[in-house]
Amino acid sequence: MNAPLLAVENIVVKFGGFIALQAVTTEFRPGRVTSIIGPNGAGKSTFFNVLSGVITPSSGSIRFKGEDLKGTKQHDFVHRGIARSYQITNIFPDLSVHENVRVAAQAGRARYNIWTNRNRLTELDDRADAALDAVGLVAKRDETAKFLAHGQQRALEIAIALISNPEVLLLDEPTAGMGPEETKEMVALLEKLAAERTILLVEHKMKMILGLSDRILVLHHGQLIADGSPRDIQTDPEVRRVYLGQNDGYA
Amino acid sequence: MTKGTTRNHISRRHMLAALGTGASVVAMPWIARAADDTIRIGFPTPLTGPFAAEAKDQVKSAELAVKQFNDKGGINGRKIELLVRDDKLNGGEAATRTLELIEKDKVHAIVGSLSSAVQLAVNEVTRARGVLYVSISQSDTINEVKDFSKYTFHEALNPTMTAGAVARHSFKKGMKVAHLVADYAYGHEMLRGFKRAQAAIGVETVGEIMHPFGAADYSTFMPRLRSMRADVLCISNFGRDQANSIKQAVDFGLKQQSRIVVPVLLHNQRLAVAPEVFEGVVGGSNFYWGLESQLPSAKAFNDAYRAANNGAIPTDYGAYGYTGVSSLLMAMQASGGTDTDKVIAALEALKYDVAKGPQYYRKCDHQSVQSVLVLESKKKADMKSDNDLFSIVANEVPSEEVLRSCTELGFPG
Amino acid sequence: MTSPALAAPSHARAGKRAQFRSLVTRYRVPLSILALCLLPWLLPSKALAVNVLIYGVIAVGYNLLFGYTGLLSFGHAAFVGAGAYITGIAIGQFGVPWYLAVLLGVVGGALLAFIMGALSTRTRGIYFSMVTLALAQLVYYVALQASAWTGGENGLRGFTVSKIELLGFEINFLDPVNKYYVLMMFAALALWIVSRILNSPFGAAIEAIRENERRARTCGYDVERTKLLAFTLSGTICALGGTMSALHLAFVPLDSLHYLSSGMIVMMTLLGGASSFFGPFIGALVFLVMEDVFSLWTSHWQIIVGSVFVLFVLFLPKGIWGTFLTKVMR
Amino acid sequence: MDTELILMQLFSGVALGAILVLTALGLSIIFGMLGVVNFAHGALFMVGAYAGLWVASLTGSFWWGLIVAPIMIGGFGMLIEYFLIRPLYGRSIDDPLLLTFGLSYVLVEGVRIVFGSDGIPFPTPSSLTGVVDLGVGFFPIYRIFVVGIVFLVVVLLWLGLEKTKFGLIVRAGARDPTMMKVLGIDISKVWLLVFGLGVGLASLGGVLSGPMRSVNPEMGALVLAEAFVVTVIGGLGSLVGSIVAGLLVGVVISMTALFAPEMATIVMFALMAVVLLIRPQGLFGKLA
Repeated sequence: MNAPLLAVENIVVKFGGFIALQAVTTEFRPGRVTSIIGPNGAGKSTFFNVLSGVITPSSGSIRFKGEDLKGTKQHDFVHRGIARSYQITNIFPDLSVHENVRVAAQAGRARYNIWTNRNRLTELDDRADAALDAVGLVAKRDETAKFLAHGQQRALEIAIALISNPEVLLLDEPTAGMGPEETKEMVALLEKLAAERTILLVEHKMKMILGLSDRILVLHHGQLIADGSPRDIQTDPEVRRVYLGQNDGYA
Repeated sequence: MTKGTTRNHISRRHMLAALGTGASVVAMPWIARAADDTIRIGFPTPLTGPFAAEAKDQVKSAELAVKQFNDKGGINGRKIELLVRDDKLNGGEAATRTLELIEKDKVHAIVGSLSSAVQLAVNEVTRARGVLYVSISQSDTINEVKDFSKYTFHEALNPTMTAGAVARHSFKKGMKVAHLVADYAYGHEMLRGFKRAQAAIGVETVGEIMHPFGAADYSTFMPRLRSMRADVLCISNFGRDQANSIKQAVDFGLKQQSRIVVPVLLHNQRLAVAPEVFEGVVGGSNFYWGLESQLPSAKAFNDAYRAANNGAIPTDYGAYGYTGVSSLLMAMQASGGTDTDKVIAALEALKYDVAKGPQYYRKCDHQSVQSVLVLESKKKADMKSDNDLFSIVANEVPSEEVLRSCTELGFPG
Repeated sequence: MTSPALAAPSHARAGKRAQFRSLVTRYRVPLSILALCLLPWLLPSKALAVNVLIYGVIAVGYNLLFGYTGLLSFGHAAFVGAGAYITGIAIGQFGVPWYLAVLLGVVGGALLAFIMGALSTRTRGIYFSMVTLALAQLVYYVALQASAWTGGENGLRGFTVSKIELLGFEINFLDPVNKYYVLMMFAALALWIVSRILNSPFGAAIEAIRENERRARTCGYDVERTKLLAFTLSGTICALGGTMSALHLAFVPLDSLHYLSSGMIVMMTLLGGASSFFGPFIGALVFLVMEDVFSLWTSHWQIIVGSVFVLFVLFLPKGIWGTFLTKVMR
Repeated sequence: MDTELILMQLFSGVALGAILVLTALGLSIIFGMLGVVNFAHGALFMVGAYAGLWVASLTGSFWWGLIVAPIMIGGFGMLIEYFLIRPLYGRSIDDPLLLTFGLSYVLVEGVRIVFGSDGIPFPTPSSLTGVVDLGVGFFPIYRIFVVGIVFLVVVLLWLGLEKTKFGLIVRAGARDPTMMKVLGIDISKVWLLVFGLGVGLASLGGVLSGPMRSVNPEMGALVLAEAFVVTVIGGLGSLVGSIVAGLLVGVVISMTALFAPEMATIVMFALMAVVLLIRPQGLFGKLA
């Protein structure tokens, strides 16, 4: 087996007196889909925020490709190879679909270029179009982002995250608010993406998780209580007790 | 050399006028005036802002002077027109308005300004373009050689004159004086005026506090001022600062301990503050309507002003508008027209008495040598009418002695 | 969302509109210069035309931050003033040639903008506005105190530039037409620079931050540093406007540093239309002409200017040009 | 320098601070609850002073002016909220700021038209004139009265916000307006009242400062800047912050007035810059 791509050790996050994550230690190897589940308030979003640099943990370390990410600013996470999407759709509403992706593309190299005409940077255009193609939005290229259907906006957000060609992609409930049809399309897209990169997923839709994931982590009250294959998790008594037990309908 | 530039400039102006008229045919109706022979005088003044009342009085006075000349048939048959513009008490705005007056309205002279900054801005514009300017706001700075313009004449008093006069008539040998001074050029100039006079009289300064210009609260200066136990408290600031600081000094009971004197008392600012506050405060002034009982020219001015403005009386800064425009028009009359160099010569030679006794412009810095009034604010019970605000303590006769000397100002002896 | 359905029928016309917009965008610099060439012959006075030029540059520079980056600064008077003061001091007290003085003014203004930006971009939202306001007031009081350099309340003077040499010609700079066209070259330069910045990748980055700061950060933009750069560039253009005003009036009033001067810049920008290229310039034009006309008519012109502004915020937040683009061009 | 003078100076500073607290409170409350920076705060302060003067001259009593004017102008504030600010909710957070900035021009010029541009005398009520001996120096009775009123206002505000149902709703609403909607509470009514309260406080400040400073159309401009500095130092939206910062600024100004008087205004802005460097969110502010 290959070396871990991303590893966290003893991550603790405190908000005032409230402990959101307590001593979480785990690692992620390349090329797999790992889902993180747990009841509301279990610390899933906080965990994602730590992995993407949105919040700095109170203690503990994150290592990416063997390097400690301590002191790395949030915006540098994406340059290192960790990209993410958000639970609530987070795009540039007044820009066109194409511009949404292109502005993300140029963040890599042309951040402070104040002089070149951006229309001359055709390479960025091509990359943006490629990303749109990957999520099936080429036809909507010139539409204003806020006018897209909900599912399309979610797909756009994934395209934005994909453009940096990240090694790790963090997706926070990519199917939130989607109907069955849209969810099916999204699952297909995720399966396609999973072939090329490491995906971490926060989701509530159990059926989808079980079908898609190679591995599942279960968080409860900020603690990692289970870690294993979908089959292991389904049979784990602790998980059944704290989580599935309350939500029989999902299983 | 200066003469040469002037001539060049005039020919340039003609060329421009031609260009302008050409353009106006095709463009907009508001371009350049026709070349009639009216004498146009630009009058920038702060119609908006804290000194709007003074500004309106200035305009009324200036209009009166223009009307009197027009009624007498103008100058060599040429009518006079006053072009009033709002300078918003802002030097930048004043410079723009002055440029417009010169470039577009083709004025023959500028009269006006109410603050030192505006005066200096207008002076800068007129100096560079060789345009006559009669300044009517108080400043020592403009007398100095650095800002001198041979085209500019200073109709207003300056801090050396007012502070000096007030000191001479309220300080006695052996007195102790405390100073509260606004920390900007005008404040420093007033302080210097007081100190010059103090030195001559033999009066001791027991303390000096510089307060930030434009402050609203003076309470934090009061304990120290009180601890100085002075006989006289000199408050060297202007307008709103003056009203606020006197009011608060009175609140803190300083008037029981010291007499309050100020370099300049303003009619309209006194009206804006209760008479009880100003009661007994002594200050300088260029004009007070009560002068009419002593002086025929003041009586004549007041009567003409009352007749033109429904019985209203002229005020101090307003009167500058009258004396300033009058002296300019008298000089134009004497020189027979609007030729700049001739009008300058006529102004330098002019002796005039239109409202406040004899006046003339000193040769070196073009400062109007004139009388200075020292006024005392009346008790409410002693006021015979709403306008009966002050009693005249002294009327200093015009004298170059009270001015800083020409060499002191940097002019070659 | 209902919007796509609404947008659909006007597709054809929307296409035409987009065509017009892209045409205008493409030729915006030459178009502006053409308009500027005609301006002095259309306005009541040359001095007013020069002021439109100056405030146009200032508003366009300001809009880089307000309209495009989405940061409402109430302290840009500081950079305008810094440019003006430094130019005036360089000419009047050090005898520096005028063009070098302009350069010094711009560099000095940029430096001040960098410092103020470094302090203020640490804060967000409404806080940013108040911090810029307060820092600019600090600059105002420093200028008031440092009267040996600045002339204090009296204002800075004694640096009239009466003639300049340009390409071997000696030009009478007191002549209003000459002055206008010389300063117009600076304005054209400023417009060209701003246009390039807006067209650059950086231009897209600041718009992204305005649109969605969190997303921009997640995309890998260093939001604080990008804001700081935008702040500095914006301040630099405003400083250029300040140096132009110093050359024009040969006077720098202390009031040019006051927060009400910043407020005037904000008003002009919003009136014309923030986040559009031409908007701020049009705003400066309309504001100054309005002031010029109304102040001749009534001394209470401020009530009209204030009311017009309130109505614009309420009903036409996109300003004159922005509304024209979205409503009339439909 | 003797201790008496320093003690006296300290007292002047606290008294000045109390006035600053009063000018900042209204601004802070409106921002804290509505997220609106009221740029017309200074102008409304000034309008309040004129209203107080007007009521006092009609009734012949300062006390009527003190009570009626803040209520009157507070009501006027509610009209402003209802007709001008309300349409802007949901738009950019800058819009209310810009609107009130324009409004301040209208108010100042309106007062100039009605009352003239010169300013009007506002005499101290006769029962409060004179000075009192504090042992270390003399202090005007009226200013001590103002400090008392400020104390009273702060206590009433605290009680109103902490101990009443309305206060509970206001505090909850400030934290989570959508939650209020879910609970079926009409938040727009709360905002209306809070805006009225803030404006009423501004005008109370205006009436109270009438007898201390001269009443004129420009008196609000400086007050606005002072109120901004105090709220920024204290932390936007924090009432405790405004109170602590107001007193702090008052004492700092007063001590500067003793040792470097010409710096008494600049020090306020310098203090703010220092606070921002160390704590960008202000002394009691929360990070956004």
